[in-house]
Amino acid sequence: MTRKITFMQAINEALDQSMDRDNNVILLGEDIAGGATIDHLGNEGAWGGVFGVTKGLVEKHGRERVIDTPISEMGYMGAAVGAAATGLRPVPELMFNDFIGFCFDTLLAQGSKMRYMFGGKAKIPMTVRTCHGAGASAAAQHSGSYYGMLGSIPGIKVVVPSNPYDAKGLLNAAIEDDNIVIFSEDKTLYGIKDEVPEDYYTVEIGKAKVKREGSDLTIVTIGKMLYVANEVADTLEKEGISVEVIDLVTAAPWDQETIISSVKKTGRLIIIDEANPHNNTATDISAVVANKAFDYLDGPIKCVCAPNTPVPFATNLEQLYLPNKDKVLDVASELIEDLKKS
Amino acid sequence: MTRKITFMQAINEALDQSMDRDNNVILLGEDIAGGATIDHLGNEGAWGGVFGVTKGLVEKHGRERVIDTPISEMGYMGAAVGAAATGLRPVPELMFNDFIGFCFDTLLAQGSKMRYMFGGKAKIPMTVRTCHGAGASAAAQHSGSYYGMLGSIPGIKVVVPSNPYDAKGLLNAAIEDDNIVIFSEDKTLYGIKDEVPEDYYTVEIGKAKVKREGSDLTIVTIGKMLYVANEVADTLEKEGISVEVIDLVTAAPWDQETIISSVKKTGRLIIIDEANPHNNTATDISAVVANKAFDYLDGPIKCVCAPNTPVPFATNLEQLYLPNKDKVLDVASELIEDLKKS
Amino acid sequence: MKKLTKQKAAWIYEKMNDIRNFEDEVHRIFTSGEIPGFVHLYAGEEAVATGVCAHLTDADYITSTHRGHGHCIAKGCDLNGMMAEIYGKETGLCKGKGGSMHIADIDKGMLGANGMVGGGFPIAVGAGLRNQYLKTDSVVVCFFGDGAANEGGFHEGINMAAIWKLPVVFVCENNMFAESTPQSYSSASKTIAQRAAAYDIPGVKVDGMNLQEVYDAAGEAVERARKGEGPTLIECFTYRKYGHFEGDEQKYKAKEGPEKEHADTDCIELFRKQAIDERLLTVKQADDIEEKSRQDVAAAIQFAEDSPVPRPEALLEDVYVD
Amino acid sequence: MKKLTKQKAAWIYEKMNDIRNFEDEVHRIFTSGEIPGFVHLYAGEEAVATGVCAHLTDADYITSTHRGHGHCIAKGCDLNGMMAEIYGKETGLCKGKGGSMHIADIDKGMLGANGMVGGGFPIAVGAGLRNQYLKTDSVVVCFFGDGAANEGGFHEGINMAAIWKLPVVFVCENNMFAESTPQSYSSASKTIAQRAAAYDIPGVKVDGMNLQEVYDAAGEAVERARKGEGPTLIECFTYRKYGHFEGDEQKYKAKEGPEKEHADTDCIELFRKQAIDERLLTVKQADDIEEKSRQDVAAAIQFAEDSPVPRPEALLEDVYVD
Ligand SMILES: Cc1ncc(C[n+]2csc(CCOP(=O)(O)OP(=O)(O)O)c2C)c(N)n1
Ligand SMILES: Cc1ncc(C[n+]2csc(CCOP(=O)(O)OP(=O)(O)O)c2C)c(N)n1
Ligand SMILES: [Mg+2]
Ligand SMILES: [Mg+2]
Repeated sequence: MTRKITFMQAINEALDQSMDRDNNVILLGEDIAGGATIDHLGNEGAWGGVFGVTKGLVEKHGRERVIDTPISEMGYMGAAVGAAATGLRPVPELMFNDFIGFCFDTLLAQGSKMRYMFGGKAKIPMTVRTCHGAGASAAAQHSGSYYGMLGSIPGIKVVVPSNPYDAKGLLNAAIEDDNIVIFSEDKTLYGIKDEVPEDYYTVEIGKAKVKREGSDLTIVTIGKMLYVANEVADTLEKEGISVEVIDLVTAAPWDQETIISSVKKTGRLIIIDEANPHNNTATDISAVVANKAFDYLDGPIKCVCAPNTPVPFATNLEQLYLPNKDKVLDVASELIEDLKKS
Repeated sequence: MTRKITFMQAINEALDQSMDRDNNVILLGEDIAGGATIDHLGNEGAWGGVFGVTKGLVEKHGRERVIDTPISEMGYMGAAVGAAATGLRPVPELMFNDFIGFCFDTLLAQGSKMRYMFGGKAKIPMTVRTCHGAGASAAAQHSGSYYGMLGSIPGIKVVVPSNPYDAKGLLNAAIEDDNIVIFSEDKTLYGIKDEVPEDYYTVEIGKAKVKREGSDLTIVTIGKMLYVANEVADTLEKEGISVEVIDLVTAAPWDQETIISSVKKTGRLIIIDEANPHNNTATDISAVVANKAFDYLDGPIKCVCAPNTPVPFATNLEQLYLPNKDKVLDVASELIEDLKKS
Repeated sequence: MKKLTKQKAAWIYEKMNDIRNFEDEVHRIFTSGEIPGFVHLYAGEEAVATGVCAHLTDADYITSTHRGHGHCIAKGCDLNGMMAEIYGKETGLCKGKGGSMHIADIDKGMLGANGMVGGGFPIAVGAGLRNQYLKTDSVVVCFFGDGAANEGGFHEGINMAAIWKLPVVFVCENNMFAESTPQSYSSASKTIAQRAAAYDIPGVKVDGMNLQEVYDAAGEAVERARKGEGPTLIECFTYRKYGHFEGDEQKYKAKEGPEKEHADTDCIELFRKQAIDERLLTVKQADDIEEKSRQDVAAAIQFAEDSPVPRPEALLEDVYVD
Repeated sequence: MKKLTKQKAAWIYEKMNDIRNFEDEVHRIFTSGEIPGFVHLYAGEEAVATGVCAHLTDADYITSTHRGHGHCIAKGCDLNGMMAEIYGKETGLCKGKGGSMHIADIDKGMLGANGMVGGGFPIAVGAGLRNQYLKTDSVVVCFFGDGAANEGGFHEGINMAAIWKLPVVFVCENNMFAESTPQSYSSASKTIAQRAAAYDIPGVKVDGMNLQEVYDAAGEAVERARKGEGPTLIECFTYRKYGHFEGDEQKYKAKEGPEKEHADTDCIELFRKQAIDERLLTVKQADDIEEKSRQDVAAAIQFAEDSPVPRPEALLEDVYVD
């Protein structure tokens, strides 16, 4: 049975079902239940997270498993590492990925390196839920996109779901995974609805998804950027250009095979990534393709990213900050010039 | 007057002369003087930093200006941001760049964004000295290379000197700069000697240096990787291949003009970067070139980086971890196949 | 207890009213959908910002929090520029690029609201170090919440300020909650003030609804700091009138009992009464201040609404100093 | 004071000797240039690791520091595997990939030495949370230095352990210095133990040269933790025999006065005397333990030297669990 539910509900359902399946799964975070120890609330959560993503979970699974933490990101993120190393399967929430600076060591130098440093004798099965992305007027310290930065750390996996179906399946897969998986949610997608099966299922981590087949141009997207690519593909298709759209799904380690075989077919590549433009996932993809599929390329590889600036507050500037259809069409026109002529 | 001094002495001299020139320059860090408040030492430093880089500075400039801090990286790095925002020109030392996880917020979300968030009304003139690099058997938590990661943050500049002359001139320039500059020292270079002028001078931040001109192949290097490229160039030159070696010098924002014009000339590009292989400076360069100079390329762009692993302790593994001449020759052979035939 | 001068009382009453009116209006406008983003209102806590900042001049610094409007106003930021900033307009204090959580005015010594809980600790220490290094007698006040007191930066910052005897006053606004999480749950210590013992510095808890108590404690701490005797930790027990941010259902707030009584205490009413009783203000003066404040805030709204949005080029400006 | 059993005393004396011999030998070998990297020796502080770990079983966890050899040995790690690890050999506890600063043996409850000062606080809290969640009566001991007590993680970790009453014992090894920086300079508080007041938990300072004092304090804290009564902070006043790391000139150490007296105290000699006086060990037993320990350490060196270096393929292994 499937029904239409929101991206947020899909995430909530994955957490709920994963907790049902495995008693070692616990959630940790600031106000993920809310109202801890408040008499008139009892097991009722006051918040369910700042966006309501974890609403209802404390009522069902109890405060032992849905744990409100003090504002101590290093403390609880590191605690998740310690709990994972000793057998639990914690799912800490970092309210905004922008707060990574308060707990970066626990990921960069502890959790991600333990297995290697300990000669393969540790497992850190933990899933860090967090959110990224501009477009919500949340300003410079609550709107960044750091999945790429996190994905540069060996030992860490990063998934960035673009739709409710993937969100549920990927989160389940992440929680089953024996590695640290960063599950990065675009906060502007929480409200989108789509068909999602009621039952538990997983979506494979590490596989990109070809969302639309095409032969002239490959557009690779991360998370929400899929929707930008779809708009672009619709427009170009009217001009007779056939666009292949690939949702990267896993930002690290990303699926080289799917991307390279697409580029071998189309010869043209655009990558859309909302991160700041340098040393990000888009440039990484570009570099790998420029190395491994160079002979198949009919033109330059184009990255469409945010500019090299913090996220501005004013709505008009924030819209200019984001990659959009026009920016992509702009670079696409350069790539497909020859196609149009013919 | 120049004389041969070590990389370490060059850095020390830059700090000394910058402090002489500007009373607002202060140094902060763990044991950068050493032995604070110990009676029998007085103003004599016990350490001068873990590698001795800051030796002698406290004796000359006093403990008010060469400040030993508690082991509180967030505290003193953030204090440097606060002091810079209010008019000083602090030069905090992060003993190893691997400790960045303890003070990442102060760079990611505070210092780098203040000017933008405050509408241009703040200046954060601070220079973060730190060290990176494998090869000293310092193991997984003291050997990483994170200049690329730091360079992905808008508002931050990153310089990576490869030799004593540049080290002195760049550090002076960094301290004069009104932005946050990360000055990242390869710890395995501290002992190398070269000619360095006695007088104060600066080396321009943002300019790459063509260290050797050539016409067949461009090799771009960061920091110590210059020496690998030189070995490669020597070897290839014997085979009649003319190699242009470019020292990137500034890892962010890096000098697109110099690199692109070299590639336009040679048509072939290898980038050597000791960072882990994904989302690093090498892939960034590759992506920019694959976009802006695609039509000039005669073959794939090759990045030679560390593997996607933490730094191993065992000496033999650590040597395998590092980019070296053979690895570069290996990828070069693919690029220059046609040249050899002709 | 230090008696307030008439002049000080008028200043305080004006700023208290400015804050309250500003926040009530922002609340109204946000509810109508005209302001985007996250907005955290300071209403209810006016006695803290004003009682502390009454001891400061433009040469002194403060660091602030996500709930920063009150600190800004008490530190002398321009109402027009603040309101325009919250609207995301070019005339905003930060050209519209910062928004509510990043209002700053370094010339006024206001080192920025801060979207990062606990972000202000080390910055305040740095400004204190600067004050000491340059041999000024300027001080720094670091405002932070009860929730922020559990961040590592609290510990690092206060310890550093204490070992170096920096002129920093740490002012905890304990409004009983961090978002929906009670202070009694998140802090192992009964009070935040008692944590001063970990740094061998004075720690004091005061009724944050009582302007005079805040004023006295802050006065002593600021004086101590100016004299080079080092930091003080002050905990002000207060409450926020609105939710954590606009949109908060506030299920966690008590509907009766001591918390409710605390919540129902209005620090502005209390101070008005005190000021009139002690003849620091006449009724007429108080009324005039209230009226002028309403007008000033209305004018700020008008200013913000009439202002243009930022130029598109502003997107790429102000990242680096050239 | 809890009287030691003969068996416990023998165990403790053996581990103390193992640590001392191990470290003295590593010192010798390092000086000869056969071991690469950073090595921080535990010699001098044996009473702390052994006095605490004497209360633990394999089901209990510890987190350690950059100065981890002593904790490893006291927690039951294999000397051969440890020495081989320090040599970077394939037979090392971490296959030669970790080195001195990253020795770990999770099966023995040893969650890793840690190259990051303060890195152990949150990990210990996590293991404590696990123990509590799974309703075990296992405990966690978090060893850390006086310098580490100034990291934010100290504050966050202890506060979290305290509010949740986690079975974690925080053991500060105050050896008077962090690298070359004295504790009296870097900490605003006179003692680390007094910081317990910031979390409403017990804090106690003991003579870390006196095995019995450490043993007693740790015994009480571990019992408290096992009973679900929450964390304790223990400060052990100790000293390291060698420099901060191998190669340190140690200019900062006092050449006379109380520090020198403290430095000259040998916890192993003291304990030998106590154990013999109290008839916990005979002279012969003590001598035998010493002799066996020397042999075991010599065998470990032989083992390490005879072992192969890691296979090249090991470089790429153990990054992800497949
Ligand atoms: C580092 C960081 N962690 C978490 C948050 C999310 N957050 C914003 S305000 C807040 C509560 C702060 O509580 P408190 O310090 O008591 O201040 P108050 O809101 O009560 O004024 C939280 C958790 C944040 N902005 N930054
Ligand atoms: C996060 C971090 N900061 C700094 C260092 C460098 N460092 C290694 S050991 C040390 C001193 C630690 O002192 P203490 O905690 O007292 O332990 P001790 O060495 O005295 O046993 C320092 C500063 C580090 N390894 N990690
Ligand atoms: Mg609060
Ligand atoms: Mg110490």
